[in-house]
Amino acid sequence: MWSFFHKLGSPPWLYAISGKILQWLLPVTLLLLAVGAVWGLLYAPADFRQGNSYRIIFVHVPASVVALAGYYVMATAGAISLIWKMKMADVAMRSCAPIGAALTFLALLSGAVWGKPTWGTWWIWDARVTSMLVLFFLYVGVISLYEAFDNEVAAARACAVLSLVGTVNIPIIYKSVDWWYSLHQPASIKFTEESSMHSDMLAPLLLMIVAFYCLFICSLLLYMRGEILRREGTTHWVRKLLLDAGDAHAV
Amino acid sequence: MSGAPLLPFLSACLRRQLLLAFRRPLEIANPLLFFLLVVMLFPLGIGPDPRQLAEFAPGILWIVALLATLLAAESLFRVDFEDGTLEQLLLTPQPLYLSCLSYVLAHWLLTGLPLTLVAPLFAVMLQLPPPALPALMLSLLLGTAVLSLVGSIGAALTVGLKRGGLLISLLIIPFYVPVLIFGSGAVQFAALGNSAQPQLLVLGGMLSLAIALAPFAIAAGLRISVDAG
Amino acid sequence: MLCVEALVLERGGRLLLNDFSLRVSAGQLVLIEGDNGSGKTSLLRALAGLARYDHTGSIRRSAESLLYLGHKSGLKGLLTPRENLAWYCQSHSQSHGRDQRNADIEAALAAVDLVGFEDVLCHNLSAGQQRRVNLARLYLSPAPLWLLDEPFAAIDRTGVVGLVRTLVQQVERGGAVVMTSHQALQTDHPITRIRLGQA
Amino acid sequence: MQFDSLAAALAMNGHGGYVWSVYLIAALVVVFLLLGPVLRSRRIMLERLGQLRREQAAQNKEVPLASGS
Repeated sequence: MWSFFHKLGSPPWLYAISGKILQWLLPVTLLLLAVGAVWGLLYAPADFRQGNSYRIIFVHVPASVVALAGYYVMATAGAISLIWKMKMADVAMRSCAPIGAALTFLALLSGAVWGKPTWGTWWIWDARVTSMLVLFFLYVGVISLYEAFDNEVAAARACAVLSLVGTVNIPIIYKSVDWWYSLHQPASIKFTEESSMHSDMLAPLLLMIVAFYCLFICSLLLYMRGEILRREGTTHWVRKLLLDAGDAHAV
Repeated sequence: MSGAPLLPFLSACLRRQLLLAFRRPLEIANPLLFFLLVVMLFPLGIGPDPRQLAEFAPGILWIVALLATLLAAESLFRVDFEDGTLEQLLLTPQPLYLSCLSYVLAHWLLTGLPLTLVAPLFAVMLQLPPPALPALMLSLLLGTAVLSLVGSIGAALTVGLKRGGLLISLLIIPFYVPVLIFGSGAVQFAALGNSAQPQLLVLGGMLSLAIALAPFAIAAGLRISVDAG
Repeated sequence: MLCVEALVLERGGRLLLNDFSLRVSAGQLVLIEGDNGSGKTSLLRALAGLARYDHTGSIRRSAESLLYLGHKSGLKGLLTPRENLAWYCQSHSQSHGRDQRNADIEAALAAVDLVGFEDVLCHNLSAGQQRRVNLARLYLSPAPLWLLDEPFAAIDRTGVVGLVRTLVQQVERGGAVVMTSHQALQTDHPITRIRLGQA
Repeated sequence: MQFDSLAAALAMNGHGGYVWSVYLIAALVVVFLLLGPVLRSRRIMLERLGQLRREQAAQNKEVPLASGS
């Protein structure tokens, strides 16, 4: 166990293993996304109340779920970086933020577009959308804090502290936004009524959630590889890797 | 070598902060003046209709209190960082948790508490129904303490940055959301004639959590900032 | 008292120290020399434990408390010298009573030639006087390890002589001093000199 | 298949514009998430490779000079 953990901290090992994982995970992700999208768009039955507009759920919910999970991945990486001072955890944390922000953005946008046919307006202060907006700002905060520091190690530590504060806060924020929404707007149509969802709709939704998780992992690994190369640019193994790749390219 | 007894250290730290603040008495009034100014802007912006003002009053009062606390928190550690007292503080054998707590406590005594005390005045100006006043004061009393604690985390993380300014708002305002919801919720409930006890209890819970955890985050933030500066 | 091994120090992407080792024991007066930008300040900050991110290697201190004087004064301009020093004593765990503390502070201020300025706000003092208030800590500190960054800056000749005597006393009673200085250090006490060059 | 024709699938009883645009945006985000980091790594690799090549060239030039002197 400890040796595995130790290996995780080694850039060359991580670079090599992530390459191997991506080789098969990337096609699997794309396949899952394609199958899920086609299933959701064309084969899942229409909702009896919302008609076809509900098909946005197959993008909106997976994006929201994975965006939220991404924050916890980021905070976990941050905690590891604070406790064990592991450089690769810094790399992972740094890479999570833009992915999470992009997914949150997608969730917000799809929520807004969904609002138009459902409520007749582009923006509704629904509990889920509002929480997503807060989450978006949490991600943007981490990214801007990282950029504001000159010293990269200090930046990573500061962001780790911030994301840990965020992890304590997110459940409180979500609960209070839920309470606030139930107070002001007794929901007539909720976006999602998981309990009453037909299994024909649930299956593609679950598939899409899995696909988005895979997408997150792929993107994270790809970002981390770039970040590793940038940081380890002067080391022997990167020199060798680059020169080999360069030679192969030239031939 | 043993550390000084903790309580005297806490009180010495607090006394020093307050003494420093009272050497610049005008600065204590700044958050209050800010509060008054922004409260004045609302009737100008949304019209003087008393009914409308009364409806918006809980939200307005809470948002302005929130911004006033945030603006004051931004400079909480700035002078100490620049004159080097912060790095000396990190070198003392005292637990940093207590030092941070005393900084925040002083900050709250100088912003949150006065805001709470003058809030009824502004509430009357905004036509808030009188039965809501106790809830307003209690919610501000508890809520501004949470705001000070959480805001100080942002202040600690950004104190060494040259371009801190707006960044702290971006970092901290999302964390202020629950306090705002329950704070203004308490006042709204009371204004409608209901008991605001549940919301006040939630605010109390948030305060306990913040007292327990925030000083650690502040301490970590200060160490990082001194290190990078 | 202080043990540094395999220290690699970087600042702003520049390598300042490579595989630096240092062992300071009780009774040693260590003078760190080097040109501007050779990393003296960064090294002292790292030794004090204030900078932990730009170095790798091990720094171990056996002493619990230390005294660090850096470029920043560490004084509050809005407090008087007496108040500043009282805070210093309180935060550094002297548990003797208030009267004793006041007497100590009086003595320390007298030692740095600031009698009559005890109750003037620090921001009304000149740069040299502020520096001396800062140095008054040397007379109040119980810490065995002193880390001093340019303690003689803005101090006149007679002041320097007195200061050097204080440093030697500290070393002779079993403490240790690690310092940087642009001025020559004139004393009979043996000095360990360490020159930082281009790594 | 829920729809009789391609036109019906595109129209989705009037909701087609919303649904398809969301899926289009999602596709763009997926492309951004996968292609973005790849392009970034590529740029970093090329920069570093150019640097290495220059260093090598400089070394190759130095060697004959050193042996000649």
